[in-house]
Parts: sequence; C-alpha cells; structure tokens
Amino acid sequence: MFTVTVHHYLVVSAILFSLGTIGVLTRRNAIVVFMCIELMLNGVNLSFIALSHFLGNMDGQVFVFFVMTVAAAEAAVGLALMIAFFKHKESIDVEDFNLLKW
Amino acid sequence: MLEVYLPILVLILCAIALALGSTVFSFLVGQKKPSAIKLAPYECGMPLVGTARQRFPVKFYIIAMLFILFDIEAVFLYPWAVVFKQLGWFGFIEMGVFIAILLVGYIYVWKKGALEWE
Amino acid sequence: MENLVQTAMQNVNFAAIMPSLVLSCCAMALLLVNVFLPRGKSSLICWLSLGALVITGFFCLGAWNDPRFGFAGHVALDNFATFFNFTFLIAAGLSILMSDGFLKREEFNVGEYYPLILFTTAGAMWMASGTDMMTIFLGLEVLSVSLYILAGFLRNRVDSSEAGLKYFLLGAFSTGFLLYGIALIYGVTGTTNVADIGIYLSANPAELSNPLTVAGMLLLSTGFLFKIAVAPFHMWTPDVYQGAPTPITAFMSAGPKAAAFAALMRILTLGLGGLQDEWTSLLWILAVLTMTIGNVIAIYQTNLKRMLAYSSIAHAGYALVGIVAANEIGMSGILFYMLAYTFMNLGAFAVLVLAGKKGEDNLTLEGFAGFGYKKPLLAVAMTIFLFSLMGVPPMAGFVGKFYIFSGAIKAGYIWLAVIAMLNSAVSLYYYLRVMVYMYFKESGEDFGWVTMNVGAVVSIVLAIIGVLYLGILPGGIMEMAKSAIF
Amino acid sequence: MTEHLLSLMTFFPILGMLVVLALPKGNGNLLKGFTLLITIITFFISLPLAFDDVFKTSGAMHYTEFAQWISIGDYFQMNYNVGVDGISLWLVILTTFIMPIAVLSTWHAVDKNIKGFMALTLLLETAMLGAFISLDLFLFYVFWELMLIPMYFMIGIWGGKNRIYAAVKFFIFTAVGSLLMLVAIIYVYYHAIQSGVEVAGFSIIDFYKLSISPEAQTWLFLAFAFSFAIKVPMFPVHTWLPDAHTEAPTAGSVILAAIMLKMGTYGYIRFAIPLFPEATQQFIPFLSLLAVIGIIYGALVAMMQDDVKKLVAYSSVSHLGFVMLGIFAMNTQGWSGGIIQMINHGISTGALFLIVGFIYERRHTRAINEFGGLAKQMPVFATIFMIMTLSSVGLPGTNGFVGEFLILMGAYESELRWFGVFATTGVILAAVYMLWMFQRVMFGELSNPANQKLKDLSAREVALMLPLLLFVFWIGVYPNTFFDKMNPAVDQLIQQVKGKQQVAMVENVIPGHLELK
Amino acid sequence: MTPELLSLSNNWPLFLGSMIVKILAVFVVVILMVAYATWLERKLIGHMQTRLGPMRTGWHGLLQPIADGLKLFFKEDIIPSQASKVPFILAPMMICIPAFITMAVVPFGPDLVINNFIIPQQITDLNVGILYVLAMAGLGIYGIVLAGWASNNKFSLLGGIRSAAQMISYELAAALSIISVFMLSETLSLRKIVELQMEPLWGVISFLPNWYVFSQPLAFVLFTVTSLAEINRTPFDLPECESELVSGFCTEYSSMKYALFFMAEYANMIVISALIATLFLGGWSGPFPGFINILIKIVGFVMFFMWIRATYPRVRYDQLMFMGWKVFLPLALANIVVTGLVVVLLQ
Repeated sequence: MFTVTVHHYLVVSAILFSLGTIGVLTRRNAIVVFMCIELMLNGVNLSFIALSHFLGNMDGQVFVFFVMTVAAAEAAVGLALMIAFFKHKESIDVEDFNLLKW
Repeated sequence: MLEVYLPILVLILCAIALALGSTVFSFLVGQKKPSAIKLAPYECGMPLVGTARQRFPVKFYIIAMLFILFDIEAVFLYPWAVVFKQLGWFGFIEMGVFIAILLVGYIYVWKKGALEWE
Repeated sequence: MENLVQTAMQNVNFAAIMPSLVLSCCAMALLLVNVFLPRGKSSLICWLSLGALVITGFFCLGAWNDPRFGFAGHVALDNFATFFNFTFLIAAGLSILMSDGFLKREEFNVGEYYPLILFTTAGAMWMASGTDMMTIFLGLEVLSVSLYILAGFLRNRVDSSEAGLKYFLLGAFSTGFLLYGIALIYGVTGTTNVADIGIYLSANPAELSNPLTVAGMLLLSTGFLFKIAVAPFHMWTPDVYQGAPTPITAFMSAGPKAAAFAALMRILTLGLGGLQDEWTSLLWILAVLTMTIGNVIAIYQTNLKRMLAYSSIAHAGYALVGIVAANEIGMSGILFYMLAYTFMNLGAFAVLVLAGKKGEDNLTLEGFAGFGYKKPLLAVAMTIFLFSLMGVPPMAGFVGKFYIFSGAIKAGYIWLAVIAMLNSAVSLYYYLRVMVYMYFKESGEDFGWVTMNVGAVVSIVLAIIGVLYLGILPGGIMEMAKSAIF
Repeated sequence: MTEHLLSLMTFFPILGMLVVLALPKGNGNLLKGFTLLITIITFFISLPLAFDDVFKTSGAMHYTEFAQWISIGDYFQMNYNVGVDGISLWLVILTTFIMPIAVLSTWHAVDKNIKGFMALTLLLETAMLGAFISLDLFLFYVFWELMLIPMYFMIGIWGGKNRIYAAVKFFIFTAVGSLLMLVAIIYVYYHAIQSGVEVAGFSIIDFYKLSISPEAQTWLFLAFAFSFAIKVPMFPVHTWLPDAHTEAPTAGSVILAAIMLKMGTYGYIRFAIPLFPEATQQFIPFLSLLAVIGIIYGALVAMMQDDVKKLVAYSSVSHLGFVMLGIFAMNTQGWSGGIIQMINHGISTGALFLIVGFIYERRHTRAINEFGGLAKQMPVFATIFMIMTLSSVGLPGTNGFVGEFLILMGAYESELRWFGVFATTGVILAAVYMLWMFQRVMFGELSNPANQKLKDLSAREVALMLPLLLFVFWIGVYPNTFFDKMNPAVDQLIQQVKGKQQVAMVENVIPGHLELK
Repeated sequence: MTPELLSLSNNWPLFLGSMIVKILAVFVVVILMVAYATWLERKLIGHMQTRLGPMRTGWHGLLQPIADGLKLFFKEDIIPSQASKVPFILAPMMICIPAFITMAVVPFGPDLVINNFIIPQQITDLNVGILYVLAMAGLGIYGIVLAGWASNNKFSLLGGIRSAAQMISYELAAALSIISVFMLSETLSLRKIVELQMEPLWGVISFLPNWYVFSQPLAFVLFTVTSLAEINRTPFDLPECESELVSGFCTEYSSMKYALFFMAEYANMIVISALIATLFLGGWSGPFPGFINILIKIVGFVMFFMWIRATYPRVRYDQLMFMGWKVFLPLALANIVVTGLVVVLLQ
C-alpha cells in the first residue's frame, strides 16, 4: 500500500516554496506578492514539520509556531504599510514604486 | 496515522454533494424570467446610487489585524493548556509572563481607541 | 515530562538575557506611558528611552568578561555578544538623540517611534547573543518588523511610505530564504542549535558534501546578506535609505547591519566551520562585487542620503573582507569596524538631519554648496566624518580598515586587500566631492532654516569624540574586540 | 629636554593650531603674526639638531623616542618610534626653516578665511615633520596621509580658478599610491612576524634585517616605489604636479615644492630601497630611465611654458629627476648629492615660487609676455631673481652646482654612466629655459604700461628672501657643513643595502613568504 | 483477548463499512434536524407570542419544512447582472459545507465492540478535535465575506464585512474561553473529554458527574454567549438584520442559494449545541442508552437559543464589539489565569 515518506513532504514543500518565489518575482500586485511570500513560509513550515516528525525531535514544530507568529505580525505590519502607500498612490502595484530611483 | 482524516474527507465530499446538488437542481428546475429590473441590485426599490465597489471603514481592517494577532496568541495557549498540569508552577509563571505581555498590547490597543465604535 | 520541566527550569538563566530583557521591558513600559500621555508630549518618551538605553548599558557592562549561557544553549551572552550590544546601544542612542528635533520639524512627533527603536535594538541583541537558529530568527524578526514600521513611519510622506513597503516586501522575501536554509540544515543535522550543528558536521563529515547542507548554507547566508545589503541583495538599500526618516536611515545603516554580521559570523564559524572553503570563496566574490558596485554607483549620486546609502553598501563590502579572512584578526576587525562605522556614519547622518528642511530632509550636493562658510562648525564635523569614511588617518575609519585588511593579508588574501584598497581609492572621489561643494563652491543660500537642536548637536559631538578616540587611541577598544572573539 | 626634542618640535605647531582656532577670526594680522611666531619657535627648537656633532661620528638614529602606542597581543603592535639621522636631519631643518618664510609670504596673498589657512599650515607642519622623523612604518603612514588633508584644502579654498580640479587630482593621485603602500606595509609586518624576526612593531630598523623572497620583494617594492614615485613626482605620474603648483596659493606652492615633494625621494632612501634591496637592483635601470626621461621631458615642457609658475613647476619635475638619478646610482656621491639637491631644490624653487608670488601680487598675472624690462623698474627684485635663477640652473658657486655635480659624478661611477650622460643635457636645457625666461621677464623694453609703476620689493619681502640667499651661497661655497653630518648615515645605509644584495647573490634560497590565496 | 481499536490497518473492510454507516447516519440526522429546527423555531416562537405558527401543512404543519424546501427549489434563481458570477455561486456552498462537516469530531455514543474491534460512535476521533472545530468555524467566514462582496450591493457588502468582523471577534473570545476546559482535561480529543466527564465530580462527589459546567461555569457562559454571536443568532444577528441591512449579505440571494444560508445557520446552531453539550455537559453520557442523551441536550440548547431569540432585542453594533473585545476577551483571559492558579495550588 502507498505510504507517505518524508521525501514526499520535502518535495511538496520545495514545490510550494518555488511557486511562492516565482510568484514574488512575477506578480505585480503588492498584496499578491505578499501572499506568495506567505506561501513560501508555509512551504518552509511544511518541511519543518515533516523533518521534525521524521527526526523525532520537537525543534521543528516549535520553530513552526514561531514562524506562524512572525508571519502574522508581518502580515499586520505589511498590510498597514500597503494601506499607507495606497493613500498616496491609489494603487499598490509594484510598478508604482517609482518615486525612489537612481 | 493519517487514516483518521479519511472519514472527514468522505464527509466533505458528502457536504459538497449536498450543497452543489441542491444548487444545481434548483437551477435546473427553477423557472427563468430575467428582466433588467429584476437583475439590478436591490436598494429598497430606490434607483441605484454609486457602486458597491468602494473602500469601507479602516476600522474593520484594524479588527482583522487584532484578530490575527490575538488568535495566534491563543494558538500558543492550546498546547500549553494540554500539558499544563505536568508543568505546574513553572508553566503557570511562564504563561503568566506571556499573558502579561499580551495584556500590554491589549491595553495599548484599548487606549489607542482601536476598539471604539463611536 | 517531569524531568523535562526540571531541565527547563535548570536552563532558565535570566542573567543571560538580562540586557535585552530589560530593554524590551522598558520599551513596553514606554509604549504604555506613551498612550497615557497627552498628545505632543513625546519628547518625554525620547529622554526616557535614552534612560532605558543607559540602564541596559549598565547591564551589558556587568556581562563583560563574565559570559553567561542559558536556555539550553539558546543564548550566550559572551564578550562577542556584549561588544555588539554596545554597538547597538550606541547606534540607537545617537539616532534617538537626533530624532527628537527631526520629528518636531516634520510635525510628526509620535511617541511610538522611540519604543520601536528600542524593540529593534532588543532584536539586534538577540541576534548577537543567540546561539540557536530560533533565537537568531526571532531576533531578526523583532528587528525587521520594527524597522519596517520605522522606515514607513512618516506615513504622510509618500517616499517614506514607499520605502517602508519596499523594505517590507523584500525583507519578508529574504526571510523566506533564511527559513528555508535553516530548515534544510535542520533536516541534515537534526538540530537548530548552532554549536550542535557544528559538532554534528564535524562528527560526520560526509554530510558536508551533502547538497542539502550546501544549499542550506547558501540560503541561510542569503537571508543575512540581505540585511547587510551585500550585492546582489543590495537593491532595496538606496531606496529605503533615501525614503526612510533620516535618523532611522542612520540607525539602519549601523545597528541592524552589525546585528546581521554578528549572527552570520556565529553561524558560519561555529555552525558551518566545516564549509569554510565554500563560504569563503563565495563571500570573496560577493565582497568584491559589493564594494565595487557600492563605490562606483555612489559616484553618480547627487542626493547625499542616497550617496551615503551606496557608501554604506561599499562599507559592508569592506567588512565582509573580515569574514573572508576567517581568522581572529579579521573577525575582531569586523567588531571594531562596526563600532567605528556606527560613530562615523551616524555622525554624518546627524549633520544631514540638521541641514535638512521640513519635508525635504534629503539634500542634494548643490543644496550643500557654501555650507562650509554659512555653518562652519557643522561643516567641520561633516568633514571629519567624511575623512573617517574615506579611511584617512587619524580617524576611526582608517584604523578599522587597517584592522580588517591586515586580517585578510595575514590570511593570504593579498589580492582581496588590494582590490579593497583600490575601491577605497574610488570612494575618495565622491567623499571629496561633498567637501568640494561645502568649501570650494559659493552659493547665495544662507542655511537659515538650520536650527541647532540639543539632541542632534550632542549626538554629533559624541560621534566626533568616538571617531577621533577610535582613530588616535584605538588600543583599548581593539583589546576588547580581540577578547570578544569566541 | 633633548630626549623629547623631536616630539616637542613635531607637536608644537599643532598646539599652536589649537590656539589659533581659539583666536578671533576677524583680526588677520594677529593670526598671521601668531602663526609666524609659532613657526619661528619651532625652527629654533629644531636648531640644536643642526649644531649637534654626534651626526658627524655615527650614522645611527639619534634623539630616538620610543613609546608603545597600540599593542594588540599577537595581532599587531604600533609604536610611537621616532628619531633622526644624517639623512632626515637636514630635511627636518629645511622644513622648520621654510615654514616661517611660507607664512610670511601669505601676508598680502591670503585675505579670506585667514584663520583656517593658518590652522591648516600649522597642521601641515606637524604632519611633515612627523613623516620625516618617524621610524615606525605605521606612524609614518599616518603622518603621510595626514599631510594630504591640509594641502587639499589649501589648494581647494585659496587656489586659482581651476583649483577644484587640481585639489581633487592631487588628493586622489597621492592617496591611490599610499593605499597600495599600506597593503605592502601590512604584508611586510606579517612576514616579519611569521619569519620569527624579533620586531618592535612596524620599526623599519628591524625590518631592515628581514630577508624577503625576491618575488615577494618585487611586488612590495613596486607598491612602495609607485606610491613614492607619485609624490616625487616621476615622469608618467607627474601630471598632478603642474596643476597643483599653478593653482595653489604661493605659500602652498612653496611648501609643496620645497618640502612635500621631498617626501617621495626621502621615502625611496629610507624605505623602498633599504627594505627591498634585491628588488631595487632589478628595477634600477627602469627607474633611472624614468628619472632621465623626467629630467629631459620636464625641461622641454618648461621651455614651452608661457606661465612663469607653470615653468617653475615643470622645472621641479626636471630637478627631482636629478635627485632620483643620484639615488639610483647607489653610491655615496649619488646619495649625498641627491639629498643635498633636495635641499637645494627646496631653497631655490621655493624662492622662485615666492618671486612669482611677488609679481603676481603686483600684476595678478603670471604670463611671461605680460612682462619685460622689469629690471629697470625694480632692481632689488631683479638681483634676487637673478641669483635664484642661477642657483636653480646650477651655476658653480651656488648650491645647485654642488648637488648636480655630485649626482652626475655618482652616476658616472655607477653602472648608470649613460643615463648620466643624457642627464647632463638636462643641465644645459635648464640653463636655457631658466635664463630665457629671466631674459624675457626682466630685460628688454619696459613696453607694457601696466609695468610702469611697479613697486620694488618691500622690506618684508626682502627679509623673506635673505635667509634663502644665505643658504644658496653657504651650500654653494662650503657644503661640507652639511656633508659632514650626512655622510656617516649615508655610508651606513649604502653599506647595508649593498651587503644584503651580496647575500642575496650567494644564497639565492630565502625563507618562504606568506602563501597567496 | 482484549478488543483493539478498529483501524484501517487491522480490518479495513469493517473500518470502511462502519465509517460509511456513521457518516450517512450523522449526515441524515443533521439534515433532518436542520429541517425541523426551522419548524420548531416557528412553532416555538409562535406559541411564545401566543400565535400558532404553521398549522396547515400536515398535523400542526409538520410537513412545513418539506413544503418550504420544494418551494425554494422551484423559485427563480436570480443572479444579479452586476454580481461577480463565480464567487456569487460559490459563496453559499462555502458557508454550508463547513457547517456540516464540523459534526465529524462530535462523539454521540459509547464505543461499540464488534468481534473484538472497538468502534467509537464518532465519525473520527482526532487528537486535536477542538482545533478542527475552530478551523471549520473560521472557514465559514470566508463564505460570508465572499457573499457580501460578490453580490455587489452596498447592503450586502456592509453586512458581509460586519458579520466577518463580528464572527472573528467572537471566535477569538470563544477560543480563549474553552482553553480552561482543556487545562482540566489535558486533552483536545472530544472523545476523551466526554469519558473524563463520566467520573464523579472532582473525584469525590459521587452523585454528580464531573461535568465541566460545574468546574468551569464562567467558561460555560462565555462559550455559550460567544458562540451564539459567532453563528449570528439573535441578539447578535446584525449582519442579516432585515430592518437595517435588508438581511445583509444574503440580500441578493434567492431560491436554493438562499436556503443554503439558512441550512448553514441551523446546522451551525446544532453543531454549537453539540459542542457545548460535549465540552460542558458530559456529551453523550447520561441515563438513556445510545445517542439519546446527546440528542436531548442538543435539542435543549437549540430551543434555548430560540427562546433567547424570542425574548431579547437586537444589540447595537458598538455594544456588540464592546462586549466582544472589552468584556468577553478579558474575562476569558482572567478565567484562564484563575483556573491555572487554582489547579497549581491544588496540586
């Protein structure tokens, strides 16, 4: 019968991470970019938990707790920044980050 | 290990079947006499004023943020609660510190008036 | 479970986290004080936060030459950490000093500003004293999240908002890489404790060739190199530095950078010492790339803040040389250099803070013309800082460069040292140009809006003292830096 | 007293600088007077060195002072380690002697921001003295770099219309060289540490004992030589000099020509050659070639100039070429000649710049064709100008002759014979361009109406020239006063260098250097 | 030989079989209860207001739910022209599905033993059961926001956002309020919690069961009220208040989609009742055999909720938020601390 090993989890998490990365690099809407970043973090979380279960020590899962907390904090701050930016530009398209250029 | 989630999967399928089935069925058997007035958004019979795609008060956004943050803290409390009895005083004090820090944020939010709804 | 509690309780050692603990408690207290104060009384918070820094400083002092370890190897308050802690405290102190007048001028005198700086400092301390990936990661995040807010703090100014958002997006992005690196290394070694990682890797060297380990090392370093603003991860730096409030830019260029260096040094030397060949050769290239890009692009800048941003990129490159050297001199050289850089760079920014107008605190070179005659004292201060940044004796910058490069040369990286020297030769041009505008060019502009406010002046004076002291009598601090190497 | 003489002499000006900064900025004459006082006192402090006969007997370092400065266990150690021998002795005296004259010359020349100028002058004096007396490479480097800062501002703030370009060019040229030298210095230090030689910090006296592998020496020598060559300046890297000289205010040009250029040649004698003898040997032909090219090129370009100051500037390129040639002759005559020629150049070129300054103050132009027949109008001026011109040309009886004669002799005796031959043409060319210029400026019709009512030299200006004249003839007539104190040191250094070269010949295997990565 | 817990590995046909049976049973029962809850509500409130409620369809209108269902099926299915189609259609399902699958972790009877295999009378026994419940409760919010946004109508939008804000606020309070229960039970598995409640109260008082309502009265009250708010029932039914928001996020919905919202509301009500019963009132334990006990408790709570609806006026939105954030949240936290203190002191 088909059994799920740690490698399957790692592959899935790697795929999630890569999807997130690609999204960050290709998408234009700041919120979508941020969601892609969250996707990356969740990919990491997945591999943390899988590894922790596979290695039989809790460090990985504890780490995931912290990552989730941090992600929440970042979400709060980030969305606030987006609102502040939106107030000025009426848009959160990263193409509109055009004020500061060299 | 994962097999305990199998029933949930099946249950979800049933629920989807119910929701989807009833929608589709009503769509098939229900009568269709659409008219422009009928398809217009309902504003108590008054002619439409502006669009609904507009920015809503930032208040709601703040509530959402607070929810995320406090909910995450709640997540920390669950595992702690389960092993609390073994941890004894140690665990109690640790969580006391945690909740105290939480309270700092809570008082801050309160005083900032983020919880006021004029 | 019982014995788990036992070990946990044995491991608790508040002495090991005292400084950061005190600092964060003060920060929280100030946060509350602030909301109970009537609006516009924020200057009080400013002075209180300075007091908090002083208190923390005393606790750090107590930890010097008295290393404390605790929390099951998560925290090590050794001399290394303490030295860096002082760097952070100085950076924070100077930037807070120059902030009060700045915020008043911008008419955005909001009290949360100061607790946020304190939180950032506390995060930096955790990074410096963390010996476990978790502690370091948490420190990094406490630091970053507060900085995101501070960068976008002047929310009624579009450039500040944009800087904050940009910094946030890229920062979070790099965090992802950092985490993935940690995850991979955790997968290989089965621990997140830096020391244990090192032990495991030395115990089974086969894992060193494991692609996961190397990939983990690369991703991990990426996370920190981003914070240090090493090319090619430097893209955010100029924009954010230019957009952020000037005192924050000053702080960013010194404190967080030093913190990232501290964490990177610990992880690379203690944890991944086995991969030294890999990371030295990697950082060799990056160091050259960084200092070259920083210096060359800085030449084309007309905006002073932006120019200093690129120069700070270049300086990050110089400091990286110390890690590449991977010997005691190089490492302790970084400690010294970071301290010196804190003084000179914050000093330079403090001058910019005073020279700025409301709403347009980033001056252009032309705007600086004739500054030397209208405001001689400020100009002299600026000159001292610029010479120090150039690395001209007898200023701190020179001694710092000497320290680091001698480490590289002793390790045999002659060419790296030569390239670095040529780079600082390039840097001469744009630093000198500032003085050209200040002294050699006249302009009708009398800098009437420049009002000497106490805080900024004090910070400038302190910075000058620091620069000259570290430049002329560096012996004592060098000794400390030496004894701070683990 | 005497054991701290050097420190006193070196740091007295900087103390003066602090006082100057405290003085009110309005009162120009007070500032100038005070600065003049400081420099003169410094000169008198340095006089005992000149009259000390110990230099006649031993070529070792005297008046040495040693204090630990920075000492970081096994990392590195820098000391405050100073002293003078017969070589640096006269350069120190030259410095303390020229400074008061330079200050005196600013009386009318500098009118804006006097306070700053005076402070910088004093800072500059400290830096230059420090560089001449320091026996610790690190200390030397510190002073060496410190010199740039005041000179940069002097040129940039009080200079001519093209000053900014000149100032930046000056600073960057010199700094680039010295940065490379810094790498070499550090390398030498760690080589010393690893080869187990007992060294007191960066003390060059100890570094002389080192034995460095030839290939390492090659690079190190190049680093040093490049840095000093820029300062000298030698032929390809001389381009900063004309700009700096022409743009700088009179006092600046005087200091630059009379003292700072000597840093380069002094650097060769004190550091580059004794530290890396073998490498020197292998580079002598190349460098002497550059020196000769410098001599002739400088002369020819000088001939083309129509700006008096530029002309003098290019003449220095030519003169310094002579000095370099003498040094590379690697024998006592060559070196003594070289050193005495440094002093000569300091005196005569310094004087010439002053003279240019005088007429510039009067006419605010330096174009040769603007003048003519000034001799009738201002006889005293004409006389002094004549003497200085001749000394610069090297007429027997003036100081220039002694130096150039010895240098050429040294060249003929060494394997640089043919270079010597070519260099001789430089002497003739010098005569041509100097005298031609003098004739065009001084003799002929007093055609230009603007020159009709030129005043002759004032008492101050004469007082300023007299000491220089004195030395012109002293060195010209009785140079032994100087040689007696110079030769022991020169001999000793030459012997040491030659000795090491011999050693290198016989045992061509040398303990390994730091491995490169 | 001692019976072992039935699992996929030791006897998969029986496992799958029993699974299907349990799921279908629960599903059908819930749907029926939903259907008749509507009938019950109308009758109950009717009588409370001295009306009769539906009387025509069948004896005392017993067939009323079926009639309603048929009617809704044949109603015209209007999709407003301005609405964004796909979200508009998805939203009701997204509300309905979580409401139904939450039942999965609620135990409704003692374990059965069939030829040496223990079959718990519970669809599945997650060791993190309660987290599952909270997660599902959270999912419902998406549907509401989506419905409000998709129908592109000011009232709907406002209603949707309002209810979202309200639900998350109270979800927070609810989640915090039950933590004290787990501090006593030391497990998140609902099955174990029920078993723990069958012991004598505090291990000493033999004539009373160890129901947590006795040891955690405050938590009980908090959870009841907050979950009432969380499922948008009166007096917290602002999102769909007819008078202000023309029934909020479901203004634009008609026919079966509209019905789905109501099914979801009643299903939620049943689930919440079941949860309260399980967490505080000993779940399926009680005098009667099988799942009668929990059925009684559920119906009891459902009627209680209806009673409240008939009795209390609707609160104002600011009062609502005030209670959620400034009353229930601190109380829950305080309750946790006090519980912790007591537990530690008693040890």
